[in-house]
Amino acid sequence: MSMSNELERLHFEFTGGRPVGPFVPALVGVVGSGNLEVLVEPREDAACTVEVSTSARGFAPIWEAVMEDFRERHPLAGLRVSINDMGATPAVVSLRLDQAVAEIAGPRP
Amino acid sequence: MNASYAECTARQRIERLFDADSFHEWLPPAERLTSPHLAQLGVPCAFDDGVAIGRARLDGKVVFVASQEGEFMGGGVGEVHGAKLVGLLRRAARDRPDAVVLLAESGGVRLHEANAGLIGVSEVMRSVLDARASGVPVLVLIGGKNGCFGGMGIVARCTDTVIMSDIGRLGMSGPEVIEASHGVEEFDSRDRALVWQTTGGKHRFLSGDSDVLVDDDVEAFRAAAIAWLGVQRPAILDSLEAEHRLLSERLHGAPPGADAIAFWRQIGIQRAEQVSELDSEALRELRSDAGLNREPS
Amino acid sequence: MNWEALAGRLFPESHGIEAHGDLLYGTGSVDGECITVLGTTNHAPIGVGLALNQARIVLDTVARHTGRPILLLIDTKGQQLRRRDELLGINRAMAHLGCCIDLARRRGHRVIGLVYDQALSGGFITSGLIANACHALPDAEIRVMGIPAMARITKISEERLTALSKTSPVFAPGVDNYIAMGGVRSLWTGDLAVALRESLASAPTNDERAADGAARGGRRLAAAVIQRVLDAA
Amino acid sequence: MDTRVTRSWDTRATERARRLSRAQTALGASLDNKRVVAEHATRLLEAVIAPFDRVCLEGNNQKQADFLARSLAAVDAAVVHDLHMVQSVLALPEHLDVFDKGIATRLDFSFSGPQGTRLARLVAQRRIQIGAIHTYLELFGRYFVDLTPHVALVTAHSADRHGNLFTGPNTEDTPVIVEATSFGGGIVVAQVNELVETVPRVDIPGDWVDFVVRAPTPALVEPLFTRDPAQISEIQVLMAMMAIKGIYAEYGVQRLNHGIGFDTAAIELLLPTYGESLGLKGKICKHWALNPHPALIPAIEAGWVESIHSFGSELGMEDYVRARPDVFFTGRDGSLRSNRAFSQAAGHYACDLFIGSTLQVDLAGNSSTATTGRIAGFGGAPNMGADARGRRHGSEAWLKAGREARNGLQGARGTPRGQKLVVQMVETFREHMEPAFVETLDAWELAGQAGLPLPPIMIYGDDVTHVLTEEGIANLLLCRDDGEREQAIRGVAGYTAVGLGRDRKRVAALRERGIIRRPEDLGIDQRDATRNLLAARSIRDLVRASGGLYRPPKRFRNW
Repeated sequence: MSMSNELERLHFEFTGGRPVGPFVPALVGVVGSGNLEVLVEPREDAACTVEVSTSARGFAPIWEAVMEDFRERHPLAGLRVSINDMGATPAVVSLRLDQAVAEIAGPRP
Repeated sequence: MNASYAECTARQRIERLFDADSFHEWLPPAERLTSPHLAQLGVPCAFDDGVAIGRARLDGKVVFVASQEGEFMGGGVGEVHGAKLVGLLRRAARDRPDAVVLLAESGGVRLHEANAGLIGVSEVMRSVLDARASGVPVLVLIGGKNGCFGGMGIVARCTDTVIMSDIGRLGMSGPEVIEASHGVEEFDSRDRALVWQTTGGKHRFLSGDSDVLVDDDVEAFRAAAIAWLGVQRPAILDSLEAEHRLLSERLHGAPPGADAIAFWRQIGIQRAEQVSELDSEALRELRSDAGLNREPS
Repeated sequence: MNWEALAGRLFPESHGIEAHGDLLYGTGSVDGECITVLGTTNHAPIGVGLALNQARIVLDTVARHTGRPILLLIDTKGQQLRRRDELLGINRAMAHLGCCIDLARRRGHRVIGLVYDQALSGGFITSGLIANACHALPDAEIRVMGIPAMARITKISEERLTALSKTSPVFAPGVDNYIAMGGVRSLWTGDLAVALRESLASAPTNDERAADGAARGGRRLAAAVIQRVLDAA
Repeated sequence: MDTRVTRSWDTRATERARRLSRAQTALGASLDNKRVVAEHATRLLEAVIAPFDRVCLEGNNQKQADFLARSLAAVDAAVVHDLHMVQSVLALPEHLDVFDKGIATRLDFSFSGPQGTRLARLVAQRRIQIGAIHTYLELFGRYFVDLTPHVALVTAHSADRHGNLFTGPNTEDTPVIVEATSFGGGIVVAQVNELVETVPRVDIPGDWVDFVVRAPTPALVEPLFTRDPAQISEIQVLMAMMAIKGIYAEYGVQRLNHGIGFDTAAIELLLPTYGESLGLKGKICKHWALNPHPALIPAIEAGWVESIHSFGSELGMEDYVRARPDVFFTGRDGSLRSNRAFSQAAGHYACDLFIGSTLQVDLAGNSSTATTGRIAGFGGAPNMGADARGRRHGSEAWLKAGREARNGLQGARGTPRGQKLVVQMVETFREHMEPAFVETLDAWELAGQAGLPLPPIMIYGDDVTHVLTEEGIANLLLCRDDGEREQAIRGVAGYTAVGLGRDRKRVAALRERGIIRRPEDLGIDQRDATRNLLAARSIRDLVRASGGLYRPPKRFRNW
């Protein structure tokens, strides 16, 4: 798990789930050390894609597990998630993902 | 409890400081205008390259705004970041909004983009002066943890009005750089009381380098920005001669060494040794008692 | 190149430039037109005092010699790294110098910067980089910060930074990079008096550096981003 | 039959007298009653210390006898050598310099945080023989059994002509060291910041003290317990909410100790806000054994706290403590009277809960801050984080924990009794993505490296009652076998390899039985866990909350 000098890029894709409906792109979080930013945008098709660019290399299996749980919590279609990460822990990643989905779902019931 | 300005991210500051829902962003994150220089260093980009710009309203007035994110690369100015600021200021010179409000939090040049950052910052400085020359007042708000340093510390002093909280800092070289070059006796960067006495909001307000001192509170920053929105410092020969006199008298009159308390006493501030204990309201009284005030005319 | 040799090549007939410590000032003439010359030597660190001394010379020129061109000779290791200078507001003194040069430019004085030896960011940003145009001698170097200090702050190893400063235009201190990026308008080679005369004749009034950076390929994004902001809905 | 031996029975007294007269001749006229001039400190030590002595050099958690440490490191190693050092903390370089110079060879101690790496190196080079790493109370106990110091070098704030010592807010370990040395036939030397006519109060009686020396510079005191609220993260706020609702409220914890850390500071800062919203004031957190944490000021001011007894003080809290004598233990002079030995005893027997952080937890629940290449020890944690098997008085929390631990067991293990709550609170990943949960603790590898008889474990698994992470709370009291215990730990170990290795079905079953409880099971919505919930978000907020009485040291003042 080294911080060598290339960024690691990961891609995840999910199908199925309920359409998220129209929304204005939203950004949560900040690319600071131990933190990440998450941009959520609508997609024309029904896929749910997640692109990750991170300076903390070698954690692909953990990203995969985090994304699977995110998918379980929010089975959404037509959603594009883009992440710039600077070594955030899985706890912070999951928190930001939930915050981003909350932004586009509008105020809490 | 108040909403701390220092706690907010750059975007939260815009959201809470300007009129509700009045911010319209230009080149938003979805346009992905990121830095072309960081990937080769293994450093992640930010979708807005660390600065949010756009148009908003402040107490109904039209303002062009920029807010730097201090947590991304220390708020350092890179090629895209600098160009967004230059674009905003050139657009202000063209469209003449009621004012430009810069929420600055930056270490100056983004070292990861050295040359591009340096040229960028000097273009920002030039565009601030151009905007002001076209009749548009430019204000700068400084209250983030990283303060406003390097080239941006110079840009801040090229604006019409500087508004700081006592948590904010304004200067050119950070304490670590000075300690690294001249040793801990020159500047002990771990002594935070000393760091804030040297470049903190209270010192800048008492010395006049900051026109306004507010609490670390978004509402206080908003109120001050509204009060000083239209104020302009004419960049004419007389005003620059006056500035020259002030800075020369300060240089030659200041006590030797770098003792802030002695400096405050010398410019007529009472109870100088208690300054670090006092809140911003008490500081305002101290400054006016010493006859140093510059009210928004 | 040392400043006396430079002055001789810039003003072959005669000049009245003197050095007072690290400060250079005086006058020179180009085709009979008198121009104010000011600047620094000995890789001078710019403190509050040196910034104010330069500002004074610019203000005197504006007050007494309307329209007289100003030549800035730049050799500095950047701002002075002292707690006293920070306490006394070196950022304000630097801004003042920049504003004086800006005022001179707006009142018709053509201001030309020439980096003739070394220029570190802090000491150069409000002099050469605020002029109508800034030029450089071929062997001059412009650096944002020394590599050891930069390595400490960016956490990038000195070896990596040294390698980058040979290959990447963003890091290399050679002036050709600054030309490619539009930060420096041109290199003065051969007859410096001719180069000076031509620069006075062709000094731009507004800031074309982003456009130059795009045209020359050293800074491809800046001008495009500025334009996108101007055009954004 | 006469089994008596013929020997003289006062050898300690005669040896002590011999050394005192050696000091008299060595110092001559410059010795004024008990007062030694600073320049002669090393000469004094060479007179009163003999080779192979046990010497207790006061290195505490907060205060250090730094001048005497420097003086000891300066003695002639030909005169004073092969000392056996017994001290709580190795905090200063001088504490190890004495080993480098052969002045000392053997060491029994409790904690060596800042010097851990150098200590490991000196052990590897055979320059130090470690007797054992103790918890504080254990070491203090041995001062009265088999580690009685021959000479004690202690530190106090001031002394009068008779040698009465005023230790001020940081009394810490001084009373127990002086008691053992003075009555054990040894010699007590104290460094002080001031010599005064009358001391504000007598913390150590003069006739227990043999020599007093005014140090050239005030003794070093470290503000160890100050945590800047500005550095508390959203995840730590979430975990603090779980601790308050899932454990403190669940068991009705009224008497507790907090270890040092941002996690515990977050709990302290959530009492007046989140705790208040749950109507818990008066129901939890009334009595504390801990130092005057600045982060506890808002809770004190909001009327949550009835009493605090402290191991030591905290720089900057002096005026606040003086203004709150109802809460703190203070002398007639108004300043704090701390005492590490008594507070450790109180923490063991009179507290129902200990909560602290750690670096590593394994599948049995063993927890340790030991890492390879560093010998650091654990200070008071092994004592505070252990079930008090000698305790007999009941309390709601203690009895409930006891029932949970023994429900359904028979025989000796099923006999009804209480149990202390010991909570290990840790984020699953620390910075640089270091996992907090591991299959094997580094402690095992370190034991081999340093030749220790046992792996240095801070808190044993069978003393840990709850493991709290951002993913949830695992209640180990309810586990009935090692398999359940392992899955309960895996069930809160998040995305670490240990966590990913969970048996999902068994973890789900444990959650059904309430052995694992996630934030949502406690009615906590993660998005409420923001820093706005903190009663203070900066050091300055704490100064305001104290009405200006808290005066933080320079390194914390960013205004």
